[in-house]
This record gives sequence, C-alpha cells and structure tokens, in this order.
Amino acid sequence: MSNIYMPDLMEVVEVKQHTADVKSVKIKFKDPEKQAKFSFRVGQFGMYSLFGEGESTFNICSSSNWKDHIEFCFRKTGKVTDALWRVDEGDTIGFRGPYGNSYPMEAWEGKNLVFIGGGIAMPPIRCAIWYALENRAKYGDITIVYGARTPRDLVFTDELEKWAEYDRVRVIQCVDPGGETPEWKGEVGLIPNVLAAANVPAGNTAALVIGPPIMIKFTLPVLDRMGVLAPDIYTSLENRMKCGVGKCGRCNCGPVYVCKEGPIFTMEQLNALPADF
Amino acid sequence: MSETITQQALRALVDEWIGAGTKVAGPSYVKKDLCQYVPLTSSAELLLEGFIHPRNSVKDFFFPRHEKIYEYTLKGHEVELADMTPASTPQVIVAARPCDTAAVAILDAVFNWGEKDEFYTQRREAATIVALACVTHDSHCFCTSVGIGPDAEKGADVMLLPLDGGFEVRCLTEKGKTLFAGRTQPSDKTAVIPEGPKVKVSPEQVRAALEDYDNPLWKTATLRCLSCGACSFTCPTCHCFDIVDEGNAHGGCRAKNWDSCQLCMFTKHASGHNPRNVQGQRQRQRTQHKFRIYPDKFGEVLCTGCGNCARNCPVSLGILGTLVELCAEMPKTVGESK
Amino acid sequence: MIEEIRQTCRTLLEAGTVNVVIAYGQSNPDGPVHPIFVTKPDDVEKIVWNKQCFANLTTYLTRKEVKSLGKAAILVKGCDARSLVVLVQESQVERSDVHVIGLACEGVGEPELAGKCRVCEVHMPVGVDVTIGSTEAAAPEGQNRYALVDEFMKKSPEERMAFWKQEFERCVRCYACRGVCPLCYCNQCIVDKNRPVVIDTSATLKGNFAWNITRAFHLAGRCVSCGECTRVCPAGIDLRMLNASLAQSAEKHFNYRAGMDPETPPVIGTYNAEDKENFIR
Amino acid sequence: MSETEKTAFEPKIVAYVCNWCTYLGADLAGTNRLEYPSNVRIVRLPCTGRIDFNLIIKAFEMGADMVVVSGCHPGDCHYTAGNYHARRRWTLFRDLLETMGIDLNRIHFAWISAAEGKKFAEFITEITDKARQLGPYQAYREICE
Amino acid sequence: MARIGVFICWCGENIARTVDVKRATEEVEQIPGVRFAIDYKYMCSDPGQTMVRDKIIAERLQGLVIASCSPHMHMKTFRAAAKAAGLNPYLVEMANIREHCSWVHQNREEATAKAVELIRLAVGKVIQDKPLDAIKVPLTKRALVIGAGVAGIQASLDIAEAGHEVVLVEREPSIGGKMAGLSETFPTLDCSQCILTPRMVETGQHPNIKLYTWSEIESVDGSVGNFTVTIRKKARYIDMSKCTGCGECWNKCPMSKTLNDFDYGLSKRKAIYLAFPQAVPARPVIDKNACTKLKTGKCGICAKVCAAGAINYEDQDEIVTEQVGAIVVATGYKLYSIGQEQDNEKYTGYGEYGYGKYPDVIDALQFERLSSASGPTGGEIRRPSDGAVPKSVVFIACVGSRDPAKGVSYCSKICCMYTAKHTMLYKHKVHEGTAHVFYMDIRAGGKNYDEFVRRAIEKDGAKYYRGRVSKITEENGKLIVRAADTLAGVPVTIEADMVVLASAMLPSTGATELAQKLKVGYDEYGFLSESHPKLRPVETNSAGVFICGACHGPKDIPEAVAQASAAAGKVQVMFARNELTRDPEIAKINEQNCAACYACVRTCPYNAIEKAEIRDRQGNLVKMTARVNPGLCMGCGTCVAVCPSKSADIDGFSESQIYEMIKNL
Repeated sequence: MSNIYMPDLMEVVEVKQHTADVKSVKIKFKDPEKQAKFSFRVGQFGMYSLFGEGESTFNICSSSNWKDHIEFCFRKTGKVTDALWRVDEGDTIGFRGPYGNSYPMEAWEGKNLVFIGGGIAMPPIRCAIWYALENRAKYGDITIVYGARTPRDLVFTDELEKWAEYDRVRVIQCVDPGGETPEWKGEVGLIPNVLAAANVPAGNTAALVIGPPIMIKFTLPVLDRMGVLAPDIYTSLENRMKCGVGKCGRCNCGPVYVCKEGPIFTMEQLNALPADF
Repeated sequence: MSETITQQALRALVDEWIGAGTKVAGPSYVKKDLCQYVPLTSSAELLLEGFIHPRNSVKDFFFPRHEKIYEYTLKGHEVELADMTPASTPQVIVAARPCDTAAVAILDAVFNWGEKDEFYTQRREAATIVALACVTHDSHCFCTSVGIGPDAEKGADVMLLPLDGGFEVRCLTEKGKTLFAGRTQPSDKTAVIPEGPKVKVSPEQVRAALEDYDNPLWKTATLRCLSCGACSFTCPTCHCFDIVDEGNAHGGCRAKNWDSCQLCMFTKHASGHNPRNVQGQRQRQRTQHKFRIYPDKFGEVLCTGCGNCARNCPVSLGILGTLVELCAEMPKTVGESK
Repeated sequence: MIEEIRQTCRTLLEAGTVNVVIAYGQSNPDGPVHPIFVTKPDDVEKIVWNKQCFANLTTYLTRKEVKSLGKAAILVKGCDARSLVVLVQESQVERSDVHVIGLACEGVGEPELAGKCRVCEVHMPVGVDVTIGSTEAAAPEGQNRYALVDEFMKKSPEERMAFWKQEFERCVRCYACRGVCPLCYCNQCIVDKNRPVVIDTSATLKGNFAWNITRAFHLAGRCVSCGECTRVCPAGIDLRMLNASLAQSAEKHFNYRAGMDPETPPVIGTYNAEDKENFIR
Repeated sequence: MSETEKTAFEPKIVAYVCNWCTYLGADLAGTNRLEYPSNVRIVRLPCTGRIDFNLIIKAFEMGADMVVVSGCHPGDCHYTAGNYHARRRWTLFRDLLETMGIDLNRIHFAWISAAEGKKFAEFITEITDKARQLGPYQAYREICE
Repeated sequence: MARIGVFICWCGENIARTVDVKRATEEVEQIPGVRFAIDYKYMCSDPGQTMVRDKIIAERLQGLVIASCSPHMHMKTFRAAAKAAGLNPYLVEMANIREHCSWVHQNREEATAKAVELIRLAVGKVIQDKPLDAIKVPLTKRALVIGAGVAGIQASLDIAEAGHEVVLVEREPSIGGKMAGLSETFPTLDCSQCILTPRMVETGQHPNIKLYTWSEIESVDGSVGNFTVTIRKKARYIDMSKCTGCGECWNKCPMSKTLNDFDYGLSKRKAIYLAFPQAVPARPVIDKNACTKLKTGKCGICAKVCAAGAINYEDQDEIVTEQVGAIVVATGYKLYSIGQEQDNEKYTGYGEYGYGKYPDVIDALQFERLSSASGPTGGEIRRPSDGAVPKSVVFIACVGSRDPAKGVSYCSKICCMYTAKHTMLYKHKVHEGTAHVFYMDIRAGGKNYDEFVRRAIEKDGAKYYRGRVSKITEENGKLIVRAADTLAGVPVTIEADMVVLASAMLPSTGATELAQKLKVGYDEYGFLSESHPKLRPVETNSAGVFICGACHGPKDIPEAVAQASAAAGKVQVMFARNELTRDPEIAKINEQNCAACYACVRTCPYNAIEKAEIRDRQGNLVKMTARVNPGLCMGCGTCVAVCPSKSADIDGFSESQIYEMIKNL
C-alpha cells in the first residue's frame, strides 16, 4: 500500500553555484539499496521536497548512466527555492519521481542532434547531451547552441568546454547583444540569428529547443529553413506542478496533463495545445 | 416484484449501523435552512425527504478538504518521515442523491490512472453508498442533461425509491446486498419516479461548442464571477487539490487541501507569470475540464448536473447558464435540439 | 419604480455618459436575482428591482474585468452606498468615475426582511448622483443596532468559543466571503502569501480560526454590514456577528461608523492622543 | 522551582516588546539583577506599532499559553506615534477576541519604559504566576490538533 | 538548512555563572541550519572577534548568531567583525542570554534551557535575514544647538570653529544661561562673568553662528542628516537691526514693578529691559505682560525716547524653519522650587523651611545674585528683608536632593562645592560674620575640590555640622534654625540672620516636551537619557541628536563644558563625510502587490511614504502604489502592521524573520 506522495530521503552531496541566482545540487538516496535500484530516463523530472517549505518540480539534469547520484538545477525565485538556496552538503531533502515522459533517445539514434538552450534552460538539455556523448557512436553530428543575456548568466560553463572536445560536436555559446563583456570570446547575438549563421547541415536532424517562449517562437522558422520540421523539434514545458502524478489538475493545459503526458512535447503536439501555459 | 422497507425500519437499520461502529453520513439540517451531508450520530438526524440537494457533496467523505499525507520531524540535519495510513474504517453514505453517487464513480478514473491514490481508493472500498431517488428538483438541477437522472444507479450500491411512505430497495452490488440482507419485505408495487428536470443541453453539443478555444463568449458570459471557490468546493466532481507543508521548526505535516481553478493563485508561477490571469480564462478552464478534457481522457463527463455550483455561487452563476449560452450559438446539427 | 430605473439607465447608455450599467437581473424567470452588466440600451429591460436584490454591486468597481468595460453606472441601496464611501476613502474608486444611482429601499429578503434591513438607517441612500423612488421606512427609534451582538455576548467565553469552533468546523475556505466583499480588493490576499505563511491555507480548525479572525479584523472600522458575506457563505457561518462586534467596538471606543461620512478619517491608520483604554498596565 | 521533580506545568509566554523602551527596560532589569521566572521569551520589534494582531494569533498557534505585548508609554515613542496606533488596534482587537471567546486573561498589554526595569521584572513575575494558575491554554491547543 | 555559526560568550562569568555554556554549545549544534557552535570567555574582546572572523572564512558561514549580551551593547561590534570577514553585516543576530537570561534567572537548569531557546529563536531569525547595504543619504552640514548656557555656547563655538554653520536657539532674551548669573566659580573662585562673557561675545560675533534669542523650538521633522526645525521667534517689539543698545528706553520706562527673574525675584526691572549688563545680544526686550502700551495702548515713552526708532509695538511672533543635519540639546537645569506648592505633583516642596514665607530664607542662586557685582546689592551680602548685613548665616545642604520623600532621590553633585564657596564669599565680605553649614556628607570629588572645602572650614572658619535641619521659625527678627549635630549627638539651635538653601538641580521646565519633539528618551525626573551611560554618554537613541550639560543630569561647569566639546566632536565626526550612511533596516513596499489603499501613508509618522504611479513604457498608467522614501523612513514598521495584504515589509524585522522566530518557540 504505497503512498504515492511520500518522498525518499536524500542526502545533499554537493552544491555548486553557477550564477547570482542559479545553483545545481547533487543528491543521493540515504538508503544505498534504493540508490542502486533507482533508474530514470533523461528528460524526466522529479519533485524535490524541502520539509517545512514544500515541493518543487525540477528536471533531473544528470545523465541516466550515472548511478551514484542525481542532480538538479534551480533558480532562486519562490518559497521552496529560497530555502533550497540555503541547503548545504549533508542536509536532508526529499525526492520523488521520476515523473513525466523522456527524450526519445532511441528514436534519435542515427540522427544529427541540435540542442538549443536559452538562459536557465541548459539543465534539461545537459542530461540529453551527456547521454548522447556517452553513446557517441549512436548519434550523428551534435550541435549545441547555448545563449544567455550576459556571460555571468551562463550555467555549466565548465562542461560546455568539455563537450567541445568530443569529436563531431560543435558548441556555440552566445550572449545577447549588449550583454557581452571585454573577455567574452563566444558569439554575440540572439540565439535564432546565431543558429541561422551557424548553417548547421540539414537533413536527418532532430532538435531539442528549451527556453523562454519568445526564443522558441523565433527559433522555429530557422529550424524550418534547416529542414527540421515540427514533429522532429522537441521542447520541455515549464508548467506549474503540484502532485506530479496527474491528480491535482494544476498542470492541466488543454487536453493534456503536462506532468503525465509531458513535459517533453514535439512542436507538432505543442501547436495543437491552446496557449494556456 | 420489488423489495421495500418502511421508513422506521430504515431508521432502525441506520441506528444499528451506527451502533456497530460504522461511520454513517447522510443529509441533515445542520442549521436552520442549511442541509448538508454530515456524519450522523443517530438516525433521527437523517433527512429522507423534503430536501432537494444538500449544500455540500458526498466527495467530502472520499476526498476530504484537508488530509495529512505524511508527517516529518526535523532533527539537526536529519529528517524522519511518518507515513499516514489512509482511513479505511467502513462507512455508509445514506440517502445520497443520484447526482452525488454518480460523481463518486466518475472520480474513480482520475484517482486511479497511472499511480493509484490510496487515500481515495481505500476510503472508496470501505464505503457503501445508499442512494435516494429524487422526487422533486429546482431550477438549478440539470442531471438529465448530462446523462444522469433522478433515479440513476451509477455509483450506487443500493437505490432507495420513495414508495408510499416507505422505500423500494434495489440492491445493485454485493456490498448493497450484504448491507440490506434480510431487512426488506417483498412487495408487488414498484416505485414510479416522476420525470427529472427538462433536458437543457447535451454533452455532445457542449463538447462541440468547446472546440473553439478562443470563443469571445468567455469575455462576457461570466463577468459577474467573483473568483471564489464556492462552486468547486461544493461540486461533487471537482477534485483539484493543493499540497502544502504546515508545521513549526521542529516538524509538521504535508497535507492535501482542496484547491479551485477559479482562485487566481491556482496557476500563478513563482516568477509572477500567470497563464490564467483573467477570470474568463479560469471559467473557460473549468468548463473545458468538465466537458472536454475529462470526457476525452476518461470517457466520462466530469459533471452530474446537481446544480450545487449555482446554488452556492454568490452571484448564482454556476455552470448551467454558461453551457446554455455556449450551445445557444451552436447550429442545431449536433445532438437532439434543446 | 422599475420603469423609472430602466428609463434612467437607457438615457445614460444612449447618451454615452456611461459604457456599462451594473444592475440586478434574472437569467431565468423562476431563478434567483443576480448582478448583470448592461452595455446596450435595449438590454435595460433585463433590469429588475425586487426584494431579492441582495447583492452589493460596488464590489465590481474594483475588478479589472469590469473596469475594462469603461465608465460605469451602478445601482446602489443604502448599505451599498456606504461601502462606496469607504472605497472612495481608500482611493480604490474615483468618485467622479462612477455614476451612482441610489434606490430607495424598504429592505430586501422575502418573506421576512434580512437582519441588516430590520436595523437599517439608510433606507434612502446618501452621497448618490440620482435617487429613484422614496420611502418612509426608517429604523425604529432608539433601537440597538448591535442587539444581536449584545445577546451573543451574554454567553460565557467557553460557550462562545464552543459556538465558533462548531461554526468554523464547517468552513471549507472557499473565500466566497472575500469574493463578495467590496472592501476585500487586495491584489494578493494575505492568506495567499507563502513567504511567510501567516494563515494556514488548510481548512483545519486552526487555519479557519486564523482566517476568520484576520478577515474580520481587516474590516474593523470599515465594514458597513451589507450582510453579503453571511448570505453567500456555503457553510452558513454567522460572519456578520464578528463584523458587527467590531463595528460596535469602533463606535463605542472611537465614536466611528464606517462609510457614514467621507470626511472623518478611517479608524485604523489614524490615532488620537486622548484615546481612552483601561486594559494597558 | 524547588528541587521536586518538575511535574508542575510551566507556561510558555511570548513577549513582543519594542526595541527602544521595554527591551531596554528588560536590559535594565538584567543590569540590576532583578530575578523573574524564566518562562518568558522576548521577541524584539522596532516599535509596538509594528506588532500586528496576526503575531498574537500565531503565538497561540505555536503553543504559547500567554502573550504579552509591551512598549513605550504614550508620548515617549521613539517614532512619535507607534504606540498610539497600537493602542487603538489593541482596543478593537480585544473586543474581537472577546467575541470569539478567546481568554483575554492570556493576553496582556503594558507600557514599560527603558527606566522601568523594576516594573518589567514585577510585571513578568505577576503574569507568570497568573499563567501558572490558568494552566495550559487547552482551548487553543484543541483548535490546533 | 544553512551554514549558520553560533558563538556563545561566557562574558567572563556573567553568563557562565548561571548558564552551563558547554552544554548549551552541544545542544545548539542540533538546531537545523547550525553548521557549528563554539563558546569563548570574552567573545567581544579582540581575540574573540578574531576567532569569529577566522571561523566565518574557514567555515564559509552564511549567518552568525552571537549569544552574549544585549544587541544595544555589541551589535555594532559583531556586525563590524562580520563585515571585516566579508560577510554582509546584516546577516548577524544576537541572542541576549545575559541581561535577559543569566542575570535574571538563578536556577542553572532553567537558565541553560532558556539560553538554548533564545539561541534557537535567533537562529530562526538569521536564516531569514537578507544581506543589506547601508543607505546613503545626503547630509546637511549645519547643526542646531538648543539652549545657550555655557554648554550650548561651548558646543556652538567648537562646531563653528570646525567650519560648520550653527543655529543657536535660546529661550531667554540673552545667551549665558545660569552661569551668567553666578558670582565666582569653584574651585578657583574665577569671576563667572569674566570667563563666560568673552565666550558670549565670541558666540555673538562668530560668522558661522546664527543666533536666535527669545525663541523656542516649535517642532522637529525629518531624520538624522536632514532635520527640518521650526523655530518660533517670540515678539521682541525691538527692531534688532536699528537698536544700538543705548539704554535710553529702559532708563525712561515708568513701569518698574515686575520682578526680575534674572535676579530670581530679588530685584525689580522695567517693562522694557536688558537681562543683565553683559547680555549678548545687548538689545532689550519688552515684556508684554508688564508694558502698559501693549496692554492698554497708553504710554509709549520708550518709542518717543528711542533715537534709532527701533521700538515696534506691532511686532508679532515669527515662525522660521532651518534645515540642519544634527542637533545638540543643552537646555541646562533649574533649581528645585523649595516653596510649598509645586508645579509637578511628583515633588512635595519644603513648607518646614519657610521659603516664600520668611524673606530671608533664600536659595543658592539668589545668594549668587547677592554676591554678584551685577546683582541687586552690587555684590554686598545684605538680607532681602531689611537690607542689613547678616552677622550669622546658615547654609543648608541637600535641600530636596537625596530625599525620595520629597521626590528627588539623587545627589545634585555640586551643592557641597558651591555651599563651601558661599561660606568663603560671605566670610570675605563680612569678616565678622559666621557661616554655619548643615550637611549630610561632603561630596567634593573633583580636582582641588576637597582642598577647597578644607580651606572654607579651616581658613575661613565655616562651622560645619553633620545633621539635618528640622524646622526654621522666625522669632523677633531672627530665624531660629533647629537641627541636630549627629557627630556630637546633640541638638543645635542657631539664631541666624539669613538662611541659604542649597536646593536640588532639576531639568529646566519644558525639557520633557522638547524631548518628545526630538523623540529622545528621558528618565522619571525629566533628565534626557543618554544612549549608553559609559560608552555613549553624549549620544541619544535618536540618531543625530546629542545632549550635553545639566539637561543630561546634575553636573558642574567643567564637566558641562567637557560634555559640550564631546557633543560637538560627535557632530564633527558626522559632518566629516559628505553623505550619511543610514541603517538599512527600513521599510519597503512590494509595488506590484500594493492595492494603493494608502493606510500606510496615513500611518507613517515621518511622512516617508508617498503615493506613486507605475506607468508602462508607453507612459500609460498601469497602477497606483505606495512608495517608501529611504531617506526619511526610520524603520518603525507601523506601516507593515496596518498593511492588510502585507505588501509593506521592513528589513531587519521582516515578516518572514519574525514568523520564523515564532515557529522556533
């Protein structure tokens, strides 16, 4: 008789601060046996509990191949993230999941992959990138376009360099015009324009685009010109969620319960949804 | 041929259940002209006629407005969790209206798809529902318009139909049979239930009308709505809930509380962005969820036409008025005409 | 009188002095009376005026959905007019932006008058642009407005606490009392704040006590006892008792009655060095 | 407290005090080594004007058996008018609590200036004894079950 | 859930005596959020603070809880220590386990338990603290000095000499205060006028000092660095620019029945008068209660004789405002009125000494006037009743002082010294006279003070009796002083020609009203409260308001002048920077959430909240809101309490901090 809302107790292994208001946290199950048994697919999310504050939804941004811990990344905005900001190694938080659907890594096999992230959208993409790099042979060329307002807002910057060293992987970092600093070496410009300028070889390509709605809106035509059509463009919805198991009605958007049938959708599915997110 | 029971015998049976420790609930006058489904301490409190529909619904006994899901204790850097085993003491809901019992059956789908919500299912299995057919209705009732009726048996274990002073007893499920075993007298008369309210809309018509998501009607039809939660909380089928932590620095509990899509905070993000910032959008969401999303996903209309939303609405809006306006614009091609 | 009301509203709409008239109507003849928004002159026929016109329409003056309809005219009874005075005092409504049509009211509620109407002293609304109808109805001489409070206070504290525990046991926190009250116009109510959680959102007895105490006290010296909160509460809680006891207290200690005179400053937020008290050591 | 086993009920008392007068009065009671029972927990706030009625309710919710609110005498407020606003607020709030049947013997208001260390010590001793007689606030504990 | 460090201080043994510090340290480490706890004997000492700094860096702390004394004592110290270690100073909270725990609870078990609970509350609060930066406020580098006695003069001169403008406001027609009326001053017997008058002239002529005499403070608004002071210049009926001070008017003025309060009623003065010969400004003033022209319209002689035409009967009170950055209060003292009736029911007066009934029973300041060259008798000691030279004078010390029954329990500090001085003055002027002094204890603690009193006794032959005077009666022209000599153990009766009472020092009238205007605390007698008796004697709890001289408590001239320079020093410290950094614990309003009901605008005692508009980029109005002016807000928090939607909050005592504390109960 399982209580589906009961989280498992997790121990905080490491806390890393990326920007003025973004941190990533590594946690592992207190019960080693559960850690060993735990598995998920990249793209899924979990509900993270700060006892006394509440629960929040974050994507599991570590690769599913890493068995000793899971990682999530958050921005300090609300009540739970305020408390999460103060969390430290050795503290105890709660986790339940994995929930939601995942990236169709199998369907993407053999395809070229284009990962496009804006602002704090890198974590949901990072897990897919690491998974693809760990099974490098199965995938074609990988292009990563990651942009933010200023260099200080970029997340996982150390890993961006590491990814560039893999073969047939091209990493393009960019900052919004006016946000660049003297020592900025990457591109300057909005992501859609940078992507267009990068003239990524088209054909047999799947794209993962996550970021503010306005960025997605202007990136789609560029992808279209590259021949990547709506059914091959994936994104992750950033809805407000509470139960994560399709009961509480919070994430309901049009005919879909984002927590159970999302958060990963193709643009084709997304276009069918009413603009209710 | 039919089985009947007199009112006194039924009341005696109810007292027996109470004596045996089962939790018995039913409609009762809590206060001058305030009839509600409440737990009963004696059958004298039980109302068997002279009321149309209690102000609340039976969902209170399956999906309570506040329920602890687990308790936590904070000790330094450690936390201890204590699971809350859901209440599964046997309970009997007596004289529930058919529109309430049907609702409970409808909710089974959402509480059991994917992960099973034990809190709901445990109570559901431990409960027996004795429905009481309706002999009257008021201007808010529209059960007939959503496929339910004054004597609909959906979700009921036993159906009581008023029959000259007593009731005809139709046991529909095993649970119903065991409950009334040996307590009914055979009779050759069968109860005749008067006609329910006139059909005002049809779910198919509404489903078609809801296809146009950006219908301008949503800007004007529900202008008078005051965005409170009275309709959702007294509706037998509304099941949205919030999860909050409550306690002090030493420990506390995580609880499930009723929530309503009509309250403005329901979809407000921490960043301040709120996809449903205007009241018309929230009303659209409620109607869409009941007449389009739930039917598409679970094949059941998430509304039993009990009229509680209009009765409890401070401005008597409810959902019927909106449905009628939606269908008024529809061409008559779909479903039988109004 | 109904003809006069409809004619007044028609001329207002036709002349374009207002874009919408907030009035009472009935969507179906045997159904209840509820607020309606008349924007087209011909729809004035839908306006009704009878003993079922309970709603205090001034609550719509602070709603963004109604404000977006443009300049409004509004039908007000005496009690509603008083809540408009408080709204103007608290800078929520610019008096010149609203065309106020006062209705002479002999009290609402059939068969017997609502509680508030039996003690009402404003049968003829004050501070309105135009008054329709007239009535000789007046409050009985020397009547105690707070008789129900005095009666209730005769009980012992334990009895009173038991009474409120029983009442608040039924509160489901649907916030209809907040929705219907013209003076509850905050963008985000204190109960919706979670940093910090001042009032538990759970409908437990603890949360319900905190919510009802806070709601009542936020109306101290402001509530004009239009009685809407009590009427709409799906759990039938006697909310008016709390507001009436605070109104009595404001009148007893500071001789202040809400919404009677726009000039006197509100009771909370101002002070008087000579305020008397006998409980501070 | 004699050495007997501590079964006697020890009330939990919360004191909301203003930083400029009563808090300094409490400091003065300290510097003068005036002894008083240890049940009181002092919460420092800038002024009695800042002490909001929700704080009193939340204190009872968190298990306090008695709440004390104290600040500068009228006219002495460091911010000129904080205590005047507070006095008016408390007058109304006490009437509301009385209607709710909440035990007014468990809420005490006082003006204690920075020079009145003795008055502070005596006041705390007096109300702690009263709290002991009244016993735990069972009515509110039941509400919070 | 945070990296909080708890530092528990022994405070020598002030805390450790009743609080088991070791056990408290262990228990505190179990509180959620506490990274480590440590105790030390003297946390506020240099090694203590160094340890705090090192721990902040070593343990990457996010917040500190110092469990020690009252925040009023060392909050500044530990905030500075945090800042030095790179931690925002406002992430520090203090648990007062000394004044509120170890000093007031003797039971060790209870004191330790309470200490842990107080620390738990502080940890709760510090977890919700937010980093704050001091607020920069433009500073008006002008000072206001209230009261122009010796302290006021000294403070004004010091500030003016430092190059800052001073506004000096004096209630009397001339500056000089009580010291201008003294004859000679102990212990050097300098002539009071000789050492004061040059300072008065220097003040009158100093380019940086703007002098308002015959003026009072109406109201003070604003806050430290930006006070707006409203001053009422009482009608003087003299045009100061035209008047040359020739004196024709007060010579010719027929009205001379009014008692001269400069001589404490020992002489009469004209309706138009100069306070005293060395008055600064040397300009007369018309007393509207005595001048028949102003009362009945007749007379007007002074206008006729005034060559400069400076008399102006239509003169009206004038209200003037001045912008200043700092205020020094030097309102001085008055003597305890020894008569039967008292203006304040706290005091009960001395019927038994017959002051007011027997004209020859006078107080110390009246004796000073008798012995002053500018006094009514030109410096000769003569009895007020018949002007005869008294052969035997009785001086009674501690009249009012150290006498709780009469309402004053403190010692007025300087009476022993000036009584000894009076016996010397009397002896030097009336060689054959004998001075009798009744005293309780001789308090002569200053430099050369005790030697001065020994000389009065041994060289000048003053007879000192240790004992109280019970009663003074008049029999055939002699004042019979009945007392007891406790050292000899015998009753004493002296027939005296005159009796001088050394009465207690009280704050000058109106001091409490002024204190309320300045929001400065005062004790039960009306002496203004200093911020800290030892560490901050001339500052008050109202930022930017300083006090010096007798208004703070009984003291002699050297000490008053020393305090005046100290207060002036504090003002110069403030004016040393171009802007003032203000405590950031002030209110701010969530403008998106504010419903613009403006309850806070009505409530704010400093009018620091204004109505503001929020417009979008195209300029059309989005919503109205209330907005806090950080320069004016003093952080009282009343707006937070009256805001229904809690859009207003105050840093340092925010809603989340206080609720987190209560959740830790």
